[in-house]
This record gives sequence, C-alpha cells and structure tokens, in this order.
Amino acid sequence: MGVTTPDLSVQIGSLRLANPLIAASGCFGYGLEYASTIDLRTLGGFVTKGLFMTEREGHPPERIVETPSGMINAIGLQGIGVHRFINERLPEIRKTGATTIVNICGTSIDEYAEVARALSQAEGVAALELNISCPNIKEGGIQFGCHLGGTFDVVSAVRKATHLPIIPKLTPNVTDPASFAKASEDAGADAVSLVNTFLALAIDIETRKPAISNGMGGLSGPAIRPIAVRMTYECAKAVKIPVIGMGGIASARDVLEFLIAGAAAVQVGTANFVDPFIWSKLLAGLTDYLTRHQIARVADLVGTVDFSKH
Amino acid sequence: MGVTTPDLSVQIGSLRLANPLIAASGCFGYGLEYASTIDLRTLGGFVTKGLFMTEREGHPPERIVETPSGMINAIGLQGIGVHRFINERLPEIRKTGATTIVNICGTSIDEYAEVARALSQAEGVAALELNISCPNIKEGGIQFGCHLGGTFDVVSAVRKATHLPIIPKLTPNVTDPASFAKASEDAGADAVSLVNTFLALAIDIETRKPAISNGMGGLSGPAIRPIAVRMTYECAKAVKIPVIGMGGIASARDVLEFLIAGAAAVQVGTANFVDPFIWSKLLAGLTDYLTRHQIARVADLVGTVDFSKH
Amino acid sequence: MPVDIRARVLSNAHLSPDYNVLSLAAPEIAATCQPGQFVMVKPGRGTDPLLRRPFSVFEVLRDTAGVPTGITILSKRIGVTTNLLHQAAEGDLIDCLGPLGQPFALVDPPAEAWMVAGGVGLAPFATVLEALNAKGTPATLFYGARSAADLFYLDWFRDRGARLALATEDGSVGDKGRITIPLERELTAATGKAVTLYACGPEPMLEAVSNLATRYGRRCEVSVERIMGCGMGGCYSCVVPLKDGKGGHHFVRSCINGPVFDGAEIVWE
Amino acid sequence: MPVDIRARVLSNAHLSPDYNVLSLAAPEIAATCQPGQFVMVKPGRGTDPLLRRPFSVFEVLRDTAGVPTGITILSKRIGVTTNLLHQAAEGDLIDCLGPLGQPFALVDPPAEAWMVAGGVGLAPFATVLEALNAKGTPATLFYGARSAADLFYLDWFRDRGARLALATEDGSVGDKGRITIPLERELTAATGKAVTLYACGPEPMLEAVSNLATRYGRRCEVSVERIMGCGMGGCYSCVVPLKDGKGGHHFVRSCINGPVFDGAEIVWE
Ligand SMILES: Cc1cc2nc3c(=O)[nH]c(=O)nc-3n(C[C@H](O)[C@H](O)[C@H](O)COP(=O)(O)OP(=O)(O)OC[C@H]3O[C@@H](n4cnc5c(N)ncnc54)[C@H](O)[C@@H]3O)c2cc1C
Ligand SMILES: Cc1cc2nc3c(=O)[nH]c(=O)nc-3n(C[C@H](O)[C@H](O)[C@H](O)COP(=O)(O)OP(=O)(O)OC[C@H]3O[C@@H](n4cnc5c(N)ncnc54)[C@H](O)[C@@H]3O)c2cc1C
Ligand SMILES: Cc1cc2nc3c(=O)[nH]c(=O)nc-3n(C[C@H](O)[C@H](O)[C@H](O)COP(=O)(O)O)c2cc1C
Ligand SMILES: Cc1cc2nc3c(=O)[nH]c(=O)nc-3n(C[C@H](O)[C@H](O)[C@H](O)COP(=O)(O)O)c2cc1C
Ligand code: FES
Ligand code: FES
Repeated sequence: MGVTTPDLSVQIGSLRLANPLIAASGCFGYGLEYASTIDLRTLGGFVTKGLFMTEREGHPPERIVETPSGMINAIGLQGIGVHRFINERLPEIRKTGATTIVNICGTSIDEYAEVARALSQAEGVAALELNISCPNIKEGGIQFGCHLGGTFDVVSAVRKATHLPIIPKLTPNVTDPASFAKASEDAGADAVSLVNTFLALAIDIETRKPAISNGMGGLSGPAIRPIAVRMTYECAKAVKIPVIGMGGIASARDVLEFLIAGAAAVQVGTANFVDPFIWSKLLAGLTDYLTRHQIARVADLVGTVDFSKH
Repeated sequence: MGVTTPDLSVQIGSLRLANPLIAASGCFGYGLEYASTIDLRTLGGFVTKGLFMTEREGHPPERIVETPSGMINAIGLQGIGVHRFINERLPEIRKTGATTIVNICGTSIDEYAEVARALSQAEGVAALELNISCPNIKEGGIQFGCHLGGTFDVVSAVRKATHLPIIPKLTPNVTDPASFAKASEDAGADAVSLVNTFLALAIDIETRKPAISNGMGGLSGPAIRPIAVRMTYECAKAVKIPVIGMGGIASARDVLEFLIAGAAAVQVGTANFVDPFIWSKLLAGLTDYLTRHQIARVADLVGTVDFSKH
Repeated sequence: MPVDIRARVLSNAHLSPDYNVLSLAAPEIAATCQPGQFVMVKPGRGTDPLLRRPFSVFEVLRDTAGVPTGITILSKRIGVTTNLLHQAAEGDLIDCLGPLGQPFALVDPPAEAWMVAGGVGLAPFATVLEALNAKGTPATLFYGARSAADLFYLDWFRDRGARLALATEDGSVGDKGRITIPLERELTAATGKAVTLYACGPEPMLEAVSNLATRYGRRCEVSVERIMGCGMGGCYSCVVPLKDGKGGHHFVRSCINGPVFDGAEIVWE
Repeated sequence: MPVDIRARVLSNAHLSPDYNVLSLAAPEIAATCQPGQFVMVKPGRGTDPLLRRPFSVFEVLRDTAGVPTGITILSKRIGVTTNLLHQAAEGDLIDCLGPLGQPFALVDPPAEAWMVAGGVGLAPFATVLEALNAKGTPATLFYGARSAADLFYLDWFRDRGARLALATEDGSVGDKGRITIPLERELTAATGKAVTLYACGPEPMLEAVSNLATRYGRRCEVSVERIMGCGMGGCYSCVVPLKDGKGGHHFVRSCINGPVFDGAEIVWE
C-alpha cells in the first residue's frame, strides 16, 4: 500500500512534540521517578507535579481512595517549590532528554507570574501548564479556574511574565468549560489542557468520615472519560489554539477517541499508576491505527468526529 | 440488646415513604414492567419515565453505550404523553399499590404547568418530579435547569399549578448545584432530587461517529457516584427541604453513603438494569446496618457525615 | 416470570476460536423457557463489564428423567462479555436473568417451518426445532455463514430430522453467497405448500429474508438483535421501529414486545 | 529496576479462611528482589479493581539448581483484591510489578536480628531470615496474632533456625496479649547483646515496638503499610511523616523511600 510510518509529531504553540502522548501532572512525579523504567524521550513530554513558589507539605494521609473505575485524590499539592525544583531536579531532568512541561500554581496572580518568571530563566523548561483547576486546595487554583474573569487575569499575567508556551489547565467543575477555553485564548494562551479532576466525595460508612483526610478530593480515571471527551470536544470547537485532552485515558483506543474529538495531544495520569509501561503500548496502538487507516499524520485525525446522524 | 426493627420511613414534604428507596425515572418504565418480578409496595416509591403533554418518539437507536463502570444514554424521552399515561397506565399502576412519582417535562414553562395540572386531577399520583435536567433533548429541560432564573420560574409556575409535592430534579452539569437547590426551595419546591446524568460523549474510533445516534448523551452508573455524593452533600447543606440523592447507587453501602452525606431518600437507576431484584438486597443491607449501629430511625442517619479532620 | 439465577458453568465447549457453547445449571429458567426467548447474562463480579448482555437460550438441558436442569448458550466472541464467556471454566458462576421476551409462534402441521439462520443467529433454532418436532411440524434449516468452518451443530439438526440448506460466502459448503440464494430458490419451488419463515441473524439478512417472504406471500417472524440495557422494558434502549399504519413508525421495545416480530411490521432502515 | 510480569499462578495454598499463599511464576522479579521489597499486584483484567495493590515478597521460589523462578505472596483477605487473590486458581494470570522499595538493612553477626511480626506482617520475614542465615546472623522471630490458628509457617521458620517467641491475644499460644510483652521481657534481659529490631505489622504495633527499641537503645527498622496508588513515586499517596529535625515533620513517599524506615525517624500519629 506504500504507506510510510505515520508522522506522530504534534504542534502545541511554538512547541513541537515527538508524539501526542504526555504524562499528566501529579501522576509522574518530577519525571525522574520513571526514568529508570522508561526512556523519557519516547514520550511527547511530561508534566511535573504542581509547583508553588515555596515548598508545600500537602494533606495528611489518607490521600487517595479507589472508586468505581476511578480514584479520588487529595494530595494537596505537596511539592518542593520552584527554586529547589530548578536547582535540585531540573539538571537531572535535562539529562534524560525529556520534554518537560512544568505545572505551576499560585495563591495569587502575582505568585503565578513569579513562578513563571523564575522558570523562564531556567534551562530545560519546554512550556508552562497553569494549574487553575486543582480542587484540592482552598486558596488559589480553583478560585481562578471557576470564574471567567479570574482565568483571564491569571493567563494575562503569566503571558506578560514569560516567553514560554503557556497552557492553562481547565477544571471540569463548571457549567461551560468552553467559555474558559475561550477566555484563555483571549488572554494569550498557546493551548489549553483539560480536564483536571472532578470534585468528589467518598464516605466511609462505618466511621461516617470522608474516606480521605481532606474531605473532598478530585476524581480521575476511566470513570470520567466520557465527560472529559465531551468537554474536550466542546473546547476544541470553541477555540483555535490546540486543546490537550485528558481524563481516564487507559488504552490506545482512548487516545484515539480524544484525538478524534478534537484534542491535538493527550495526557495520561491515573493509567500510568496502573501500568507504568503503558507508553510503548499506547504508541504502538496509535501507530497501528494510523497505518491501518492510512492516515499519514496524527494531526489529520484531530477533530474529525462526524456528528452527522447515522 | 433490645433494639427493635429500625424505622425506615422517611418524610418528603407531605409525602411519607415506607423507606428511602425509590426507583429512578427512565430506569423503571412506568413501574408495571417490574410488577411481575417485585412487589412495588416494598419500594419507598418509583418515578415514571419523563412525560410531556404529548407523545414523543425519542431518538433512533443506538440509544445507549457502556463506558467504564457506567453507561451513556440518549433515549430522548420517548413517552406516551400525559393523557395516555393517565388513561392507560395509571389505573393499572394504582392496583399495584405503588407510591407513584411522575417525572414531568416541558418545552415551555406553560407545558410544565399544564402537565402538572393534568396529573393533579388524576388519582394515584403521589408527587411530581420536575425534569429540568435532561441532557438529551434540545428544547426544554436543561435550558431551565442550567439557569437559576429558569429553575426558579419553572418551579414557581408548577407550584401554582398543583397541590402535589413537587421535586425539581437538578442537573450536575453546572458549577454550583447547591444554588439551584436554593432557587428551587425559594420557588416553593417540597424537595429536590439529584443528580440527573452528566453530559457525555463516546466515539466509535472505527467510524469516527458518536457511539449513540444522538451524539451526546447522559452518563449514569457507579462511575459518577463520587461526584453525585459530593453534590448531594453540598445541596443538603444549602437547603432545609429534603434532598433525594442518586447517581451510581448499586449496593446498600452506596445507599448509606448518600444518606450519611445528607440525602433524605435515594433513587436507584442504572443498577436496576443490572439487577432488577436489587431492592430486597438494598433493604436488607440498610436494615442490617441500622440494627448493627443501633440507629432507631433512618432519618437519624441523614446528613451525619463528620468532616472534622481524622 | 423471569428469575435471576447465579448459574454454575457445567461445561464450556469451544467450537472454534470464536464460538463456544456454555452449559449452565439453571433449572428454574430451563423449566419455563420457550423457543426464541433469551436470558440476560453477567459473567464475573463487579462493574467491568457493568451491564448484562442478551443471549438466546440455545439448548434446554434435561436429566435422564427429562426434567429440565439447565440451558446452553451459543456465544460468538465480539467484545468484553463474549470474551469472558469464551474463557469461562467449569464451576464459574454466571448471573443469568430469564427467560425473557416473546417466543416464536410456531406453526402446526401440515404447515412447514423454515428456519433461517445467519452465523450465531443459529442460537434460537435448537429449541425451535425441538418444539416443532413435538408438534410434528416439518422443519428445514437454512443456515449461512462465512465458510464451512463456521457452520456448527449440523449433525445435531440433521439427527433431529431437520432438512438442511446451507450457504457459505466462500462457497466451501452449500451455495456460494448469502443464505437468501437457496431460500429464494426453494420459495419459488414451494408454491402450494404452507410455509412459515423464522429468521435470526444480522439485520441486513433479516431484512432480505423478510422482503423475500413478503414477495412470496409468506409469513416471516424475525428475531432482532438490539443493544439491550435491561431486558425487562425498563430502559427503552432496545427499540425497533414498527409501522404505525400511517406511513410512519413508532418505536417498540424489543426486549418485552420482541425480540421476535412479524418481519412485515418492521420499518427496515 | 522494576519489571512488570504477567505472572502465572503456580499454586494457591489456603492457610485459613482468610489467609492464603499464592505462588507466582516471575523469574525476573525473583532474581533481583531483596528482603523487605514489595510488588504491586493486579489480579484480573479491567477496571474493577482499577489500581494495583502492594504485597511484600513472601518467599523466593527456586528450581532444583537454585535458580530463582518465582515468588510467593502471603495475603490476608480484607477487600476486593485480596478476595480475588484468595480465589485465584492455578493458571490464572496476575500482573506483578516489582521488585519495589527499599529493603531492610540486615546486620552482620555477631549482632543478632530480632524480627517482630504482627499478623500478616509476617510476610517480609521469610526472605529476611534466608538473608540472615546466609550471613550467619542469629535470628529470632517475635510473632503475634489473634490466636494460635492465626499463626502460620511456624515450622518453616523453626526449621530454618529462627528462635520463636509467640504471643496471642487470646493466650492460646505463647504470651497472652501483645507481642510487645515477650519483646520487652527479652529486651530487658538482653543487655550487652548487639540486637537490631525489624518490625512489620499494624501501625500501633510498629509504634509500640519502635518506642520500646528507643527506650532500650536499639535500632529498629519498621516496614510501614500505607495506601499506595502506584508504588513508583508517581502519586504521593503513600507518604509517611518523618521528623524534619526542627520539631516538625515532612512527608516522604514510603513506596520509594520505604516501606522500610528507621522507626526513630517516624512521627507516630
Ligand atoms: C435477543 C438477543 C439475543 C442474542 N443472542 C445471542 C446469542 O445467542 N449468541 C451470541 O453470541 N450473541 C447473541 N446476541 C448478541 C449479544 O448480545 C452480543 O454479542 C453481546 O451483547 C456482545 O457483548 P460483548 O460484551 O461481548 O461486546 P461489547 O464489548 O459490548 O461490544 C463489542 C462491539 O459489538 C457491538 N455490539 C454489542 N452488542 C451488540 C448487539 N446486540 N448487536 C450487534 N452489535 C453489538 C458493540 O457496539 C461494540 O462495537 C443476542 C442479542 C440479542 C439482543
Ligand atoms: C508495602 C506494603 C506491603 C504489604 N504487604 C502485604 C502482604 O504481604 N500481605 C497482605 O495481605 N497485605 C499486605 N499489604 C496490605 C495490602 O496492600 C492491603 O491489604 C491491600 O491493598 C488491600 O486491598 P484490597 O483490594 O483487598 O482491599 P480494599 O478493597 O482496597 O480495601 C478494604 C479496606 O481496607 C483498607 N485498606 C486498603 N489498603 C490498606 C492498607 N495498605 N492498609 C490498611 N488498610 C487498607 C481500605 O481503606 C478499606 O477500608 C501491604 C501493604 C503495603 C503498603
Ligand atoms: C494523584 C493525582 C495527583 C494530581 N496532581 C495534579 C497536580 O499537581 N496538578 C495538576 O494540574 N493536576 C493534577 N492531577 C490531575 C491530573 O493531571 C489529570 O488532570 C487527572 O488525573 C485526569 O486524568 P487521568 O484520568 O488520566 O488521571 C492529579 C491527579 C492525580 C490522580
Ligand atoms: C436509560 C436512562 C433513562 C433515563 N431517563 C430519565 C428520564 O426520563 N427522566 C429523568 O429525570 N431522568 C432520567 N434518567 C436519569 C436517572 O433517573 C438518574 O438520574 C441517573 O441515571 C443517575 O442515577 P443512576 O446512576 O442510579 O442511574 C435516565 C437514566 C437512564 C440511565
Ligand atoms: S433492554 Fe431495556 S427496555 Fe429493552
Ligand atoms: S504509591 Fe504512589 S508515590 Fe508512593
């Protein structure tokens, strides 16, 4: 059939990724945790755990609980802060050759901008993902992510603070995520990513206490995939910048579902816990599908969902 | 220990239910479908499939697709209309002795009121559930359920049209379901129920078409339970009227989780498909738990979740 | 009245890499089920898969005294549940709700019954044949599949007196092509005989058979296969468009009003 | 470097209604694992359960030539995964990721090693004893459980030269009460001896043992049990509060920095 190997590379703003598979924030440590088991260069990229300016302790255990086809977490953004990250982790990460996206947090617009500035001066940061959607901390994050004005302001401020590609990460806990994608685009974002976790609650019926110490937490995993695919579709329709889709991806089929729905690239979180060797399987499945369907470039598949009636 | 059989009855407005277990709308036909397999009087009640003034065809198949620990449906509110319901079904339903809650729909506020009036004159209707949250039809329903003003107006109009207890059914596809519970309370609702299904999308990667004919549909089943429990908790905190919780209940443990979160009663939908004999198991599990914990009345358990840190 | 049985797997016979026959201990279902009825099956615990799946009752198992003890299911692997059924081992427990649905209305002699099966659509016809034999109604099985290796239980049907007419897409056995080829030939020849058709298989086959039947003035009952969420009339997922007599259609739940319908009533899409 | 093996179940020995020992073919894990390391296990396909669960490597299996061929797991039934492990049958496939975590640092003779196990906390000590024996380090197993029927593998440990000190809550064997009763008695008596403690069991036991060790000036390594989402350092669910030297604590991931910690470092809650 004369089909050559499909072109898996994707473009996210000025950033070119080798393929559309990105390890999601909070599910891949600082990357180094997985450097001994997989070659990080085979990923499109990875996103670090969320970083504030300073160190954070996170919530006390229990921090996770399994739910049907999913899990709730309230880690509370435990992290080493941006300076220790730059000094203690980044040099080692650079050696792996990984494409490194840093997930940044803030309790104020200024902190977001400050973190962005610090990282812009460091070597080896490919892009910034703006966590304005973590349901697990009271101050910061979600307060910007659940209000259109807040989203616009944070993205604008970070846009001024950095030349790096910026990717606001949107919450699914709103009526209309697409309007937040639009606000992000208007404020100068290079792409948006979604979904962060769904605010959720599990109760231990014997103790009548929440199953995790923080009370509520964020739901991730295959359970949420159908909602995440819907939101990815809606956002991709609403904006011209690339949309990075995620939520419950656990197989090449799922990757393809998001791409067809409109995602230019995808992130994988929870499934990496279940199978840290999933990446080569996803890549193989993706390549196989494109080859079988004679699709030359993964980009040609993006957003091709056909909503005409059967 | 001298513990007597726990009192399972619950009060929803002026309506007293024998127990807190209600079969959810759209998951139990018009009740009669299950009258040959279970004694409908053993349920707290059941909710009919959604009814408009007139008959509706619904969407063409495929109407459902399974997803991880859940399912997406877009039935499109196929129904026989309120007059055929009253004439052809209600007499038979009355014979079963079931507590019958009718789920009502409308494409306009007037239609909701008209349907409510028609049913108020019929014999054997215990309460009305106002479906302002069906994600599967374009006209009506969700347009009221996603705007506070719309919710208030529909509930007010129906309040004027009927003496029956009215239970607006809330959508989870909004940022803050509790504000909709509050608007419902303010407009004179006797209770609220939630959640209806989450707007969702599954794509067949081979055809690149949505897996169900309508395109998007509503996600139900155990997958959504952690989000539904959270929303039930939030609504119960926000209003004084009873909250009827649902979303993914599939065991007595799940019933208890909703009650502890704040639900005065619960509905069970998808799990009834998996096991139409689930009701006696739920009742037994509930009774067993109350007995074991020496809780005299199910009402004493409602909303007792303890959010103090561990 | 359907019952729910946690049925023990008595045996699992693999007919091919994709087809298997599962024997299940379910006396209460076996005792009352009629030809064309189905069961809703859930192998394994938990939420993956979540929903039950519909399967025709293939055979009714009986002990030496003739008392019904269980049923078999003829399953073709196409996804998660059928995979689990393929792998099931003796002693496994499988939830089995049934019997469900409306059975075939079988003709009495001297009328003849022609069964038309496509692929796994063979499943309802073992019990149909037994019921026909009990009536003394002459039976023919038209049975089509991809190739000879995908035709199962031929001896079973032959031994019980069914006349066989086969077709395979690759021509390895019987007519080359669709089962409608031998069917149309015999319909043409069968003028004067009272014949009723009973069909089960892929929808395009059902449509073709139903249209042939209409053309030749025969009654044809078809058993349709729709995605079913509950099997009890609760979910409205399994609907089939039936003619409403005004040139339109209305949707009817195939789990309680079918799966067997008069082919002439269906609006084929 | 951990590997992921789809391990075949070689056998499943039921020790009691709740305890079983599962033998798994996993040469690559057996070859490199060290005493105190664990594996992340997922029985069955699909999303129910979704996440893997951590289990200590109990024994390392070897062929007649001494080449490692697999591992065993000592499992106590408490939920969905341990239930599936209890029911697993020969030939079943179980995903097994490992070896993971930091092993115990075992002392050399003439120092003595005292292992302290509570309930299923026995699991790491079979491989610990083998490693101690290889060094020639004298070993004692303090082992407590609810009652005599819940004490397993006593002969196994005895046959391999471990001295046993037992305690049961109902007094059916050994001291009546907690394992800290014989432990404290012997600590009191053992002045002059070089002794290191290795403990695994419920957290209150670990705390008690660790406090005893501090009181008697002994080093004590404890293997903690936290809910683990990944076992690889990815999720930050498994953290343990370690002393930060300023009177506070910092959270450390027990999957990669543990599960074995110096008991004196932990902030017991
Ligand atoms: C009344 C009735 C009787 C049936 N009898 C038999 C029988 O005797 N033997 C047998 O092997 N099968 C029978 N079927 C079909 C059987 O129900 C499906 O093969 C089964 O539901 C597939 O489940 P799965 O989990 O293996 O596949 P899934 O993983 O659910 O689906 C795999 C793929 O097949 C498609 N699919 C799922 N269900 C159907 C269906 N009903 N028709 C067509 N495509 C479908 C899905 O959309 C998906 O693309 C019957 C169906 C009906 C309605
Ligand atoms: C490093 C390590 C080694 C372990 N080694 C063994 C071993 O060798 N043998 C063995 O039987 N067990 C061992 N465990 C404990 C084992 O991981 C849990 O019993 C298991 O995860 C329970 O899974 P489940 O699906 O059966 O229970 P679930 O259904 O997940 O949970 C049932 C109940 O137990 C609670 N629970 C879940 N996990 C734990 C846990 N880790 N500690 C305390 N409570 C929990 C849950 O909150 C829930 O209330 C070890 C744990 C760790 C961290
Ligand atoms: C344990 C855990 C920790 C997470 N931490 C972060 C984080 O620090 N920053 C962030 O933006 N998202 C975080 N997330 C969200 C994920 O990046 C992702 O958006 C979400 O889990 C959905 O994808 P999944 O279903 O593939 O896991 C976390 C998720 C999990 C499960
Ligand atoms: C097939 C199907 C049809 C439904 N039809 C209706 C309906 O007509 N009116 C309504 O208010 N809710 C309808 N629902 C929503 C359910 O009543 C319920 O809110 C939802 O399914 C969540 O509960 P569950 O997870 O227990 O199914 C339907 C749900 C399903 C699965
Ligand atoms: S399968 Fe549910 S109504 Fe027919
Ligand atoms: S279990 Fe995931 S970080 Fe330790």
